Amino acid sequence: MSLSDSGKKQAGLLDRLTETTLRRIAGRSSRRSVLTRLGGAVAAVPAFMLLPVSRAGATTKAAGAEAAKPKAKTPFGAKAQAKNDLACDYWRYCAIDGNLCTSCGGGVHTCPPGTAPSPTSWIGSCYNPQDGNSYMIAYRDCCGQDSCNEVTCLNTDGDQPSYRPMANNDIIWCFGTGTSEMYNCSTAAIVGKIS
Amino acid sequence: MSLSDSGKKQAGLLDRLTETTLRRIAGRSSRRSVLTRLGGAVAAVPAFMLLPVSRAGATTKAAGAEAAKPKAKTPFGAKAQAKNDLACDYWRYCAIDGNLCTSCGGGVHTCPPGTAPSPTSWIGSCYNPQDGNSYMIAYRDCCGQDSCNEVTCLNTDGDQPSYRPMANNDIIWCFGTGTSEMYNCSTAAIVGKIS
Amino acid sequence: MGLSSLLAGGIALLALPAFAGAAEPILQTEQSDVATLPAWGPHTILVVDAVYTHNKDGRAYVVDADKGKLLGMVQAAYNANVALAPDASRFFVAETTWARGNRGERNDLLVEYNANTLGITADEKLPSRALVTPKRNNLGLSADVSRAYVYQMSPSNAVEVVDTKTHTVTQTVDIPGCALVYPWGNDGFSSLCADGTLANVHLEADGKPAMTHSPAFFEPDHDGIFEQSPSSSKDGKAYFISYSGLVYETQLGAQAVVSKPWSLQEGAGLKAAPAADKPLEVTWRPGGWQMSALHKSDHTLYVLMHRGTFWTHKEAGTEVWVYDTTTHKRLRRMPLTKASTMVGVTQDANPLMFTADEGTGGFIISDARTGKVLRVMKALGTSLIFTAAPGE
Amino acid sequence: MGLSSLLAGGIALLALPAFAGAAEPILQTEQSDVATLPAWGPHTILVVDAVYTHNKDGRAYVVDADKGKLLGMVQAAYNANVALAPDASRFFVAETTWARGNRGERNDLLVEYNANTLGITADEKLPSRALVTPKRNNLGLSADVSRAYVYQMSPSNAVEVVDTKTHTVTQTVDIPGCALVYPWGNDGFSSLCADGTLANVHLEADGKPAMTHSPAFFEPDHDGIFEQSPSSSKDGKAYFISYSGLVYETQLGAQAVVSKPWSLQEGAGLKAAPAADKPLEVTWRPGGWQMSALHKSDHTLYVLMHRGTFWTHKEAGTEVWVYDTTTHKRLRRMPLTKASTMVGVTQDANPLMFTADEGTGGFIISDARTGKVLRVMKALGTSLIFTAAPGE
Repeated sequence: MSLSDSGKKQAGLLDRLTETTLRRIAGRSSRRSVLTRLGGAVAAVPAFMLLPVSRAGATTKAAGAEAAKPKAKTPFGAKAQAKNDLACDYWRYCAIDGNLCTSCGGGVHTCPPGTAPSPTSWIGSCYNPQDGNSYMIAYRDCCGQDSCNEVTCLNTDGDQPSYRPMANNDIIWCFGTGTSEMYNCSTAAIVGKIS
Repeated sequence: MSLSDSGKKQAGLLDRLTETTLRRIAGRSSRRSVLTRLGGAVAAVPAFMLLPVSRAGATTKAAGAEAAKPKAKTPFGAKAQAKNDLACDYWRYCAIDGNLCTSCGGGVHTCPPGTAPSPTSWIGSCYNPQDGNSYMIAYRDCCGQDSCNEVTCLNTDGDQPSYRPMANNDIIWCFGTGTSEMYNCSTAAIVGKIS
Repeated sequence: MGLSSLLAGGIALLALPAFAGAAEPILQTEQSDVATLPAWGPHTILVVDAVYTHNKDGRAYVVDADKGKLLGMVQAAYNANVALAPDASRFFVAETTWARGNRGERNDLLVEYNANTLGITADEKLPSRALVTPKRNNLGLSADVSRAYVYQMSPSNAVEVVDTKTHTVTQTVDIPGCALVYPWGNDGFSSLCADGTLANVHLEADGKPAMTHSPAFFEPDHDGIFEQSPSSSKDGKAYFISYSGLVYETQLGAQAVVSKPWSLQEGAGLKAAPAADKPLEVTWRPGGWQMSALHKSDHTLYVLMHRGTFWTHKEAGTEVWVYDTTTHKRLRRMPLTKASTMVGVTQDANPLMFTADEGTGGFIISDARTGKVLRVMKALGTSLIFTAAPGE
Repeated sequence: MGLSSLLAGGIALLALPAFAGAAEPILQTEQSDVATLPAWGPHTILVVDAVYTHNKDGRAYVVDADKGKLLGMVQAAYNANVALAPDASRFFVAETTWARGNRGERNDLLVEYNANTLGITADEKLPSRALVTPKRNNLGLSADVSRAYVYQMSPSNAVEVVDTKTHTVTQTVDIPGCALVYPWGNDGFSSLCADGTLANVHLEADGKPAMTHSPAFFEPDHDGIFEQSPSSSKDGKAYFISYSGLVYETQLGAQAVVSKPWSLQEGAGLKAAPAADKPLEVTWRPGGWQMSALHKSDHTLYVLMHRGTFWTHKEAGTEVWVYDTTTHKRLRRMPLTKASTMVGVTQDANPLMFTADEGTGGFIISDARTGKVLRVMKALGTSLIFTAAPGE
């Protein structure tokens, strides 16, 4: 099969399962607000928001098989705390990889001054020991300055390889920020409740 | 006095006391060999070799006053060794500041592969405890890669501020190397005997 | 002549006849020169330093592992990838810079270095490249080094095929839903896909890419396959290792064949480890960053192992377990003095093993046959993430 | 709904009605945003990190010194200089990049930052700038911040005068045989010269520079003056400190007046220290990198001191000695818990003092009145070389 004829161009990393796609499905914000928030990002990566979710994002059989299970505690969740967002064991950071923006002049969902949040991100699922619920966490990178290096964590609950980019914490998630793709730190925003 | 009329343009850092000027005065190599060695550097900084030694390089009265003195041991020279050129107390390194090229894939007067020696340098005067002589040492930087970081030294015998550039070890001596002015490591070549 | 008068400047020197008439020095005056590398041996290697804390200053070191000596370095900027030609005549760095450091025009570059001079022989601007913590399989070379394969994902997943003679991108092959490059032979590569398949791309005689997919053989969310799983372009053999510890030996090719997996734990006399469905069970598991290495002629597989739950797949290994890839049995276990996230081996008959101390940037060189530490390069770098040795 | 199904992808989520119908979360979903800085107070400072080991990734940190908290950072690449406007509304970074990291087009840049957003308000390409381990006095601002002065030396020594309104270089003033910038008022600066004089450059109404030279007042090879000697653009006062410990109080201006020097050692009840003519004598001496700081309204001079021979002028200070600049007497000595090569002070009535631990990159915040350590920021950076506080 010759790929140049395949018409598969539209199926890429960013369309398979972007945070924004997910938000429109599962979150509380309207498509319009998402688009507004993206602003320049849309201009910078025009194909970005408009592409359909591709077949590559389709579930494998494991997902189907386990969909009915109750939530399982994960290795990280079993030890997480909900008080100190400057520590690596803060519950939202179950799959974070990099510098905590809370230590870099930002906040748990706030980028430090002079950087910009990525409109895309990978998604983790973290257990909150305080209310016993699990939440979808968008690990949005803050971009435009090199690594901040204050508090650095590597948590890997649910982290998958980069051929599953929506669950991979190695990728520099700085697409369409209007800055360079230089990684400064990571935030952990709640984008939905799971259970 | 309006400087734009002063005709002082030719008097700059590089002409006041470059290593090459000094070599032609005091060293063993002919002008032609120096020029040959410089190669691309001459093209890159055409004014470089041709400028006269300026008034700014003229001796202050201290120099005249002390010219007749026998050599004095310096703080560094009193403790230097002549065996291990990978250590900061090696005699030639009396005023070196930075990474030893001997630890970076080069040698005491040899740049590591992929870098280029600066045709200019600052000059130190170091006491060799083995033969009891002092030598003029040209601290030529090797340029084109960022800092090598294996063995790093800061010795300051005779190191003067940057308004005396020929004796200053803070300046990136990567003028006219044909590479970028990025500093990788420092060599310490003998360019003359003092006493 | 005193120190201070010397330092006073050139005019002062001229004015002092005592200097001009100085005796011939015992030590000769020296010209500056530039070193070339000694001939590469099997123990001359590249060590890749991602420098996580100052990512734009990543670099690759050339190291003589017999002496524990740095021979030179080149820039490998911003999550760069590095690939060494099997004959060690040259190597490639895929890197990214911005004209103003953290801003301005982005340059994605494929740089070719002469391995003896570390001079740049090509410095080619690419359409893009993937920015991701560097993995060996983001950049691949065909067995004859006629082609370099650069994985990119901006915005769609693709592989840029670079002709290393003309230094031009001849194709951009879309690999939707797939990632990474495991080259085979001179004209093809495979990629791992989100649906658990392998995509196999053959570059046909007319230059066009043809793609096949293997049947799905793993479940990424249940038991993903390590991206750093080792393979060999020459014979197209790959050893895809899963998070839980299953090894899928695969003959890469236009019609890749994946064998029934075997278990690292069972090969060591333990019971097979569970995957994501029993995440809390603690056992020996593979993990780290460059978590495995292959000695091709020995048919041995080196795997970093640690005790932990599932989802600890990036934890540093406390031991290296060595397997016979034909019998699937563990040959030996070698405890490490420092837990390491990377392991590398040389390909000769007296192989060295390389691990790193993440805390200090130290580089540890051991006898691969015994695990005995031979020498340590203290603070060689900052974030040592993988090695490349001749003949890999 | 289990973790693995969530991670499987968007389609999976759509297919699960249980998810779509989930109850309103207790924790609200969150939009990403970007912080702006709290209003700058007297204890909000810039800390310059040269990152010697990865020089192209130098940076400047904004720090709340009352909390010991990092508020943000900006790039300050390759031996960059940083200057803060006295009102802390903006600051300038003079930096250098190459388009391909270590090669390609060189960019010498003067970047203006809004101090509240850390946004770039000007990013101007300069003709050149000096590449030298960063010293405060390689970049200066006029008292009213209408001009920035950039020292360069490629190939001749000069100062680029930048109009900060139009962001253009209005003059390149040659300063043959001289270096550095000590600004005075709104229209002039002085430089230190190799012949022991000061060059004083007045920018006249027609924009042309006029230069005078003071008489020679020091002997650079015998007893050089620290480039990091403190000065104030507002009143044109400079305190030029020599290697041996002499302080030349100077009224900068078109006709700069240098006062008779006083001795740091004599002000502390010791005998004056010898200079290069008796290099082996051990006594208390000033030294370090940013080895002195001035509290302007207190008329106090902070100097890093250590015991050593001559030619130890870059050695870290083990104590800070504080002098009254009117009486020339030492007011107090403050031993440091960690020897430091830099010292800074804030300009308010309850000043803080800053030192750094070179070994760890730690930043130490003390009460400037007592020397008591108030807080330590562990590993704030790599090579912390100087601070800039409002009102300096």
